[in-house]
Amino acid sequence: MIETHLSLLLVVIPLIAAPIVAILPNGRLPWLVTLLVSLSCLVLAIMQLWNVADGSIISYELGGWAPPWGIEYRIDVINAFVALLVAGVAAVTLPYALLSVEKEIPTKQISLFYSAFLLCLSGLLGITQTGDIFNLFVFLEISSLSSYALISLGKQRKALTAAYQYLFMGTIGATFILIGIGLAYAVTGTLNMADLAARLPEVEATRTLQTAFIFLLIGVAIKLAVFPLHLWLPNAYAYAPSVITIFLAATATKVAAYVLIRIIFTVFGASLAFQEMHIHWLLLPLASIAVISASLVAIFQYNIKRMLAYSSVAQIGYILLGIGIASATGLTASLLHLFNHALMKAALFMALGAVLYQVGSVALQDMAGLGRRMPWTMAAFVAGGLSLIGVPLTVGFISKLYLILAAFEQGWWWLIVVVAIGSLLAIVYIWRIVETAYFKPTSHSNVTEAPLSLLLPLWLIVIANFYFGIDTSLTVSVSESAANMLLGGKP
Amino acid sequence: MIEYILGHYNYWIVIFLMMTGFYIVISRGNMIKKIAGLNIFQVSVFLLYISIGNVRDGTAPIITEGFTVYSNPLPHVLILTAIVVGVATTSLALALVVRIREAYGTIEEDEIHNKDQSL
Amino acid sequence: MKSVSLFILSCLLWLLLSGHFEVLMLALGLASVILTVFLSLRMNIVDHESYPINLTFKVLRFFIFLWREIILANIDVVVRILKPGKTISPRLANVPLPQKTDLGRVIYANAITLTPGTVSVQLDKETVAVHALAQETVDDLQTGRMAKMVPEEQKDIGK
Amino acid sequence: MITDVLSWFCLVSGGLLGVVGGIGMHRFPDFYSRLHAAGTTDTLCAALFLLGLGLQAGLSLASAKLALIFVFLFFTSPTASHSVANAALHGGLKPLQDEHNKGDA
Amino acid sequence: MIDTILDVTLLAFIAVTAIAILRLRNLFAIIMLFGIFSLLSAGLFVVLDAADVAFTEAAVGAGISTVLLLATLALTKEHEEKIPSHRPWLPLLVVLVTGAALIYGTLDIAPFGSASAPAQTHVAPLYLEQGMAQTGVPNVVTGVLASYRGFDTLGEVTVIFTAGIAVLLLIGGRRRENQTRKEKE
Amino acid sequence: MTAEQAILLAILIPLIGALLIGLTGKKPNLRETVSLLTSITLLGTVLSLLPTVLDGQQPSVTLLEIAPGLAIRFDLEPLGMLFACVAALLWPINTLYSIGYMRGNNEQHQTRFYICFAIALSSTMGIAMAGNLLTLFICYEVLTLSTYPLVTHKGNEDALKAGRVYLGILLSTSIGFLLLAILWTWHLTGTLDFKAGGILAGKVAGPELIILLFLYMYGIGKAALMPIHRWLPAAMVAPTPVSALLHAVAVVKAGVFSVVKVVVYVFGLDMLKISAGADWILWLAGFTILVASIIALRQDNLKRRLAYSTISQLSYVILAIFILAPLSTVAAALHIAAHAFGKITLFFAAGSIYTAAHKTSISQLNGIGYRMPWTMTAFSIGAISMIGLPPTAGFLSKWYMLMGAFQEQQLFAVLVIVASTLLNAAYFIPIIYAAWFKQPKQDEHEHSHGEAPRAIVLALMITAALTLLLFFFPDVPLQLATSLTGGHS
Amino acid sequence: MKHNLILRVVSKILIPLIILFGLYVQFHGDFGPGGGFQAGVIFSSAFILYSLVFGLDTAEKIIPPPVLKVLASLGVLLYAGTGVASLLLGGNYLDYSVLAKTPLAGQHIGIIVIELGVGITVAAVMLIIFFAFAGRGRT
Amino acid sequence: MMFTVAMLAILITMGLALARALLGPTVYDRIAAVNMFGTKTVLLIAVFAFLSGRTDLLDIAIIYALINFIGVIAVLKLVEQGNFHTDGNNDKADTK
Repeated sequence: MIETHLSLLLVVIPLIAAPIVAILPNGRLPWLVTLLVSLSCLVLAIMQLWNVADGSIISYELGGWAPPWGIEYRIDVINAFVALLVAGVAAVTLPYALLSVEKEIPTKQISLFYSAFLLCLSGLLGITQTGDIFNLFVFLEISSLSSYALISLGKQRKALTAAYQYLFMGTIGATFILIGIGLAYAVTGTLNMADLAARLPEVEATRTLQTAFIFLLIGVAIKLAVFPLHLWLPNAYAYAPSVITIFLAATATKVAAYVLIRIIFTVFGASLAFQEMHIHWLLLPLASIAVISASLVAIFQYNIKRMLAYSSVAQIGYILLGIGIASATGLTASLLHLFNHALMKAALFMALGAVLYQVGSVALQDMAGLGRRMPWTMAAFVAGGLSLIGVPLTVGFISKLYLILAAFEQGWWWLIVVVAIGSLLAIVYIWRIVETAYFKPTSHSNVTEAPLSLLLPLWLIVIANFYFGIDTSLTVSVSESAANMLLGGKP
Repeated sequence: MIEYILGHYNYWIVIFLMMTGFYIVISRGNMIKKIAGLNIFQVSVFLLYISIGNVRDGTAPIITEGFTVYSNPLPHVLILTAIVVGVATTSLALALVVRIREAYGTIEEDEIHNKDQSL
Repeated sequence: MKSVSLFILSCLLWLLLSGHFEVLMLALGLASVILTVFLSLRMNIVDHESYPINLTFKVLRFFIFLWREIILANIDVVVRILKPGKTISPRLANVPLPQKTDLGRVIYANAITLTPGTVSVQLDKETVAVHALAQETVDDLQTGRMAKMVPEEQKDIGK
Repeated sequence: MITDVLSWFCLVSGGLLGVVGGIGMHRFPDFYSRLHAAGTTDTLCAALFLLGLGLQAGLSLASAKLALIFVFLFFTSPTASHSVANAALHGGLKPLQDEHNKGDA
Repeated sequence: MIDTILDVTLLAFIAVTAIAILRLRNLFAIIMLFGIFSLLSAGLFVVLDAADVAFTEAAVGAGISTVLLLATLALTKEHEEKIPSHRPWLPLLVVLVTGAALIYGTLDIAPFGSASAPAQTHVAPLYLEQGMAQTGVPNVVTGVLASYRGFDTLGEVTVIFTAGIAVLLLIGGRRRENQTRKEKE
Repeated sequence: MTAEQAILLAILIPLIGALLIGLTGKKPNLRETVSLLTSITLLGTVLSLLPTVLDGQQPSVTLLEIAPGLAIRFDLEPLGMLFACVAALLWPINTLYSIGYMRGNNEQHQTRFYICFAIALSSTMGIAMAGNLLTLFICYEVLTLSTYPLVTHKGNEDALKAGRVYLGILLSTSIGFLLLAILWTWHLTGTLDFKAGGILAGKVAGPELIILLFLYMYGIGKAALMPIHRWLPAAMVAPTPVSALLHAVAVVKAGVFSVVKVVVYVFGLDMLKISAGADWILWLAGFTILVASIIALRQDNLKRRLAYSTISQLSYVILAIFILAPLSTVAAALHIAAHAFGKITLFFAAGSIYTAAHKTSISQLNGIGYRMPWTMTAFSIGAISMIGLPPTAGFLSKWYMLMGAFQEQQLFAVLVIVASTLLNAAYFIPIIYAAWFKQPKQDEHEHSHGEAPRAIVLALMITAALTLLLFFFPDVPLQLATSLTGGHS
Repeated sequence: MKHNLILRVVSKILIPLIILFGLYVQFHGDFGPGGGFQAGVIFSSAFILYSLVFGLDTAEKIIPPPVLKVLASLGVLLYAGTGVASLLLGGNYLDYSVLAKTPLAGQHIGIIVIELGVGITVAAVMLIIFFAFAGRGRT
Repeated sequence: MMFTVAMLAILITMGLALARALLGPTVYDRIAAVNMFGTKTVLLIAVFAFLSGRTDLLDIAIIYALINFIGVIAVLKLVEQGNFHTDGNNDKADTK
């Protein structure tokens, strides 16, 4: 039974668990349930990827109604890959969450907190699984709403304004998506993504369809924090509770990027997007500006969480560059970077979370001397930083490698220059912290290393950063077959 | 041309509404007004959907004897969901506004921005 | 007693609204009615104020009277609106409130409001402040013609 | 046939009442007097409409629902009018009164 | 014909209301007008045959949303919107561009009310023809909502649930303390 | 022990050493013993490989493959062997010296110092034995990172600032240019393995070749080709053993070594001969030699003068390789070794002076030769080697260089070598002269001092001896260097 | 409310009416406009009216907030549980046809149950939200 | 036909009420206008139900009446008390 309903259970288990967790008594029980749920999701996601790794497609008809009349879950390598990413990050974040959450969230809100976390997880997984564009919107909103609430739980009052800003931009984005869906529906009469794709050739030239496409793009771009629609992201990540920053930074934008890829390549098709509408002439410059400007801004941040958030904006730029190149290699690079960036940002934010846990601040000057006080944490931070820079043997290198290769294939020199500059800037902002942590005298004489339950997940992710940077067979092969599939070829 | 206008006037007014709401959202600094604007924006999108699903001389899609032409039920279903999403967003936004007011003493974005900067 | 009448009324209302008489729907209807009555009782809102079943006849009589008043008053206001020039001389007046129960006072005040030209503005123990469009209507109220028609129990029970 | 005529009458006079009430809302000088035009003319107007419709529907579910609407309006309209006026008075809005005012409020 | 008149008049009302909301600075008035806006759009939904949507919009827009807006107003105690310090040219530009894009997008859409539009001919007919037979529900909207697209509705319930959780997380906290304090007094 | 195992061991031994040093950090004596033992073990391991390479074999190990054509691979060829030998030979000496220096100056964070030193050596071995560009690059980066804490060892604001310059230039050039060039190469050829004759040969031409060449030359920032030489003088804030490590053993040597590797095995001499790009680099190298020498003339701080001297000496190697004659290639390889021995001697001497007399300026050195005879003798030998006079190793390499230049009729190169030799003399002779022949100024010393601690003196004597030995017994290095160009010279 | 006599009486009359109407909408969503969502809102509006007129504390005594939280969860679980039930009975998720002997009956039961779930959740959440807003700032 | 006429009349009335709601000038004017507007919408829906022959739309009219009422009450509560949590019954003394 599990085998046939695999793709569905992945979404429904956290969804069912959320209301149960909400009424559990505050304490460690909600955490335990959440942990178990996310672990089972991870198992399911692995099984799912296993099933579709050979290029097959699983179609699951919800309610037993055949698509396009009913809602369909349509799983191929791409979905499974992203779902695995989300479930994996959740599963690693949760062991970390236990202490961190107890420290940052009032006790009487614990069960609600985990409930919202599960809802967010369920929403993100729902987005990755579905083959119905409106269903996607619904789950997008589930994840968004819960993340607004979760972000607002940060200790500083700025968390409130950050959540508010995110809410507004996010809702405008969602409304744009809604408009896009509506217009697409008006000319095709269907909401099923595969069916949409099949019916599009008849209406490809219409202005309505072009508009629908643009609106969907802009909507998703807001959720993805594409420059210059990224304004919500730095604050949201900087002021959210540690666990939420880790989880969202590693998953939310990745899922949005997945949606973007889905919409461009599966639904509307590369030929409409790139040959008729030339969206790469919009995507590539924006992505390039994002890479450079966000990295530049990151250099001048004194709140390290905020700095990493700006770095996320830059990293999203890389993902977009890969999409904009629109070749098999470019897409592979994008998909790889989805995964790899999740790993590195999770590591970095986890390390920061541990610092916050022990020191109570993530301001640059408060990190002075931490290299000695918290050697494991800071070593992990350095490792994540190296990965972010793109040093070989780390995952960051692999995705940049493919990105540059894709640029070589096209002969786009300026793009390579952009990637190079981005990496250089990354060195600068990462090194500021390394320098402060290792080579400045400490101001906290009584700070000690973070507890083991924070360190273990952190190092697990750090090791993953290196493992997937060395043994790339899994990630590269999956990304490549996904890219080929998206471009319409055989995987 | 006239026919064309007559065939699309509904959409255009709806778009006008949408833009009014959108303008309120992005140009105003008062949070409550913004939320009202957001609702206007969303409701206008709902109207767009319903307009798309409307069939001339049709009737509400409740199967009843004596009627053969029904409007398209699918947009209705979608919009029902969208309305719910809308109210959920609104309530969350308002809750945030309440908290912001408690924390900052104002609900004007400019003033909040100034307070954040002055810290 | 009151809850029984509420139950019966609710059942009737359900049947009127529903128009479906399959077993399932009737069962659901019964459940709904029971829930309604339960909640009403829990809210403590089933009392002499809301269900004055012992006044049924008087209420009917009052209704007929009231509607006649409403129609007449409506015509009066319409004329005032349509006639050119200054047609109104608004004023605020206190009208005695002879009723002894809260319910009676409410019915009276509502009746005053329902008849155009007069709006009860404030209810006190002995008097009701009325805003009127013209002196005549106030005078009419002062006579207590309408007040006498208000159905009421003989003594204030409960409170 | 006869019901049709009655319906016509009810609907048309209801409509007229409504329009007149609407005009009154603009013609009268202050809030309190406008309230008379709005809230109260409303009552009969609504009643007439519902009656006209009810006549068309005959004895059916529809007329039951119309009756329900009527009950709602009948209770709520004066309540709302009263409350608004009450609130206005407490809110410090003075009614416009003629100088030969006999009232003692 | 009367449909069109209704449609146009209501749309005109809505447009007027929207502009008034934009122009007014008194938040209370804005909320009142917002209530009207919702009622009007709900009315329009009825005219456009979307009975269920109208039902919901009336309950939600004019009911819950308005009440919540009022509650927020009560809590924030601010009644006047402050005049923005700078002229919002950029928003205006963005809005105009978006509007233009949308108008451009509607140019190829089937005329309003057309029965032969793709939206009406592809998926929807099956619901209308088979829905009653397959789900036993005369209200096709309910049928689609609860059965064909039941999973969307599950999502919708989850959204609402999420909103409840979120609101509790945000402003549900202070109550218990106060209550206990009150009981002690 | 097979050669393959030995290669891996050569890389692992310093790492294990680093671990042990970390574990024994609390006990200074044990820690330093471990450090010394590790370095000697490494030397033994490397020397055990020498016969194999001299036999003309090329043992290689592939560790793992990241992507097709991207692997971690070690491959020991003659040039690498030469470099590895030099580094491994100098490490124990340097360690010896460090112990004296660090103790003599009561430096902080000594455990960190030794750990980083060991890691740096491990990566140097990795660079020497790298079988492809990727491995080279990774080790190159590890070397940069592990030397950073050494450069900023003092931890004060100056040191941090210098560290920023050091790291900024090295990392940004390597990631911005070198990595790019490597990926480009991979894109063009599908492989990164070093191959005699050059993997790029015939695959690239015209402006593309020139761009690629420049990317490589400026990507290898450790070669300090102007104008990206700034990190080298900046790094002078570091303790002297570190400067020795930077200038003689590992860092700059890794730079020029990489340049030689890239020119010989990636581009191939034959292809560069027909490209205009090579001439440009030649001119740049010549320019760097002259300008750096002139700047060195104007420095009063001894270590800074040595630093600019290094910049100019490094460009000799680049100049030599870009003469593109087999003879000059031999010269380049030899010069790596020669300069290593000479420069380390000079730095040791400078450190010795600092430790014993706390002097850093040249103008303070009047008459110091009599107080510190061993030190100044070694210094003189080193300086002579730098100038390129017999009987020192420096003469040997310069000689081959000139021969190569004549062979290729590179008049420019000849002129540069001659002019720079004069300049070298101009900035070294005055120091020697002052040390031995000038009277010390009476007012400036309050405390009398003698020779530096014994460990320091021992170390610098060994290196001075090596400088001389290399002149008299150049067989092994020469054999390694000549087999680099395919055996014909 | 301060001068609330009229309101109080009228509310007492209307509230049961509203509740009943809400339940009617709940169960007649199949036949006419309406359904769980609308019913939930109407149902909750009865309580909102109650709390407006009789005070928030009184209303919270009728339905204590913890109970509301449980109800909100219950509604979602009812809905999602229906899907699980259909899984267990061998159908796809939310395939009501397997819930009874004939598909049509199954659909009917399924729709009623999930609409009930929707109604419960919506009513409970609306009240949660309203209580949260109304109760904020209470001293 | 008669429904059409009725409809038009309602529309005109709504327009007038809307104008009053827009013009104000006091808050109470607006509330009253909104209330009247709501009532008229109820009638509009009711008439439309008959006009289109779908009497099941009357349910919508009912809910309009209801919501309108609650909305007005909420507004009044706010205007009078400035909050939503004050106990409504604590000043019954008023009427005693």
